[in-house]
Amino acid sequence: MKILLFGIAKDIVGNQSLDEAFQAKNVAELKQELIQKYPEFTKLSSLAVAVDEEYANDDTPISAQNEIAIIPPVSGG
Amino acid sequence: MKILLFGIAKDIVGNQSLDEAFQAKNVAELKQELIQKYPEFTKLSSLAVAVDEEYANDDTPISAQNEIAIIPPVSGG
Amino acid sequence: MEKKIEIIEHIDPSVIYKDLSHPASGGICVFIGAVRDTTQNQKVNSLFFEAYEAMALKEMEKIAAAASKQWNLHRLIMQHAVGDKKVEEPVVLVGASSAHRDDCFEACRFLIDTLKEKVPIWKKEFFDGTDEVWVTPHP
Amino acid sequence: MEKKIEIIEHIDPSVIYKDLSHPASGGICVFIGAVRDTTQNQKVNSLFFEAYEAMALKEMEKIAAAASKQWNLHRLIMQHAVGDKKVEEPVVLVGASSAHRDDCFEACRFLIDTLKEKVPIWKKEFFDGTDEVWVTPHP
Repeated sequence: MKILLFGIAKDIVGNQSLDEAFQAKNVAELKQELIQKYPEFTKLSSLAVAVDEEYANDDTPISAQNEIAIIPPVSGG
Repeated sequence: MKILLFGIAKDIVGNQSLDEAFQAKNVAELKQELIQKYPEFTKLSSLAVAVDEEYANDDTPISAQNEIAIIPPVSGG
Repeated sequence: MEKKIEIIEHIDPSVIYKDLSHPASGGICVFIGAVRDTTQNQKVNSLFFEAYEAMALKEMEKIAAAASKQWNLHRLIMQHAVGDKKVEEPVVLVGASSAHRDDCFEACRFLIDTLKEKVPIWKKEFFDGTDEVWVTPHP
Repeated sequence: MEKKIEIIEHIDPSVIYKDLSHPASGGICVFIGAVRDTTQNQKVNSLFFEAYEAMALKEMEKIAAAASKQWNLHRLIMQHAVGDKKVEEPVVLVGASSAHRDDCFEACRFLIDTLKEKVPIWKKEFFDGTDEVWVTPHP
């Protein structure tokens, strides 16, 4: 499962994307796995996940076919 | 006493300024005289007078030394 | 606060950024009023604007002073055009820059609202056919 | 409603009038966000903006659609810059035109507020010295 990383998420992981094997079947599980591997994510004021370029809910299912991105707090403008 | 006219006030009087002898000693009296001579002024939703380029109150004194202007409802912008 | 206050023949909206940007400003808000093609269901051909220029500039200065007292602004602009203006031409431009966006938005709205209420400028509307009417605001 | 929605290298505020004017519009309201020289009492040298571009454009389209549903707009613009930006450079530009000024003012404020809340774009601040920090909004 490939996961795109942006902003501070890129710094936390030390890469532009994650290409590891995740067991997660939905967004909530993905966040849990991510925090387990990179505890620094707990320091962010929020952590969203986009599935196929849309904000996803915790129960949104995910698979290797989706485009998945970690969305740390946005700060445009 | 010379009185500057703008907008619809110019059309009512048929001139850019009034150069007649007014008896008025203050703004209220000037408005009265003006309405007597040009009753169409009563049709306006408001009628203000500027003395020396400032909005004047009804009791503001006026004389031939002042720059006096009739300010019909403004409609800039 | 720097300010630019003018009664002019032609308003040039292409220079607003140069006129309003400031190293300490994170936000710039601008309002431009233009001639629209219809008013109360009548087709408008053009507008004519007349100003009592000396007094109009004084009133605009007062409005700018009031805005700079109420909000934390770095730069401010108020321009009003005079003469004949065709559909889509700009007739009024107001704007302000500030550190945060609340200030410039609120100031910008205040500038245009107060200008329309206080500044001695008059608009005549020319309609299709031969009608021409001095605009007097409805209560 | 016509709209222009872009993630671009450089924002050019000199063309906003051309981008927003419309024969039926009496009002145009524009907000421009720029790099300011100070944040929380620290001297800022520059900002760097990164976007999740495909998703950012989708979110901006949604915001534009919501604005055009809520207000009566003729034209709308949303632009965000990416890359390195120096002090006083524009980084975001939003605006709308409408028959009456209430609509374009309210829409313009909604566009920038919602963009800042929803659009996946991230800003890194470079301070005097060597500090650099990804900005994360304070609760």
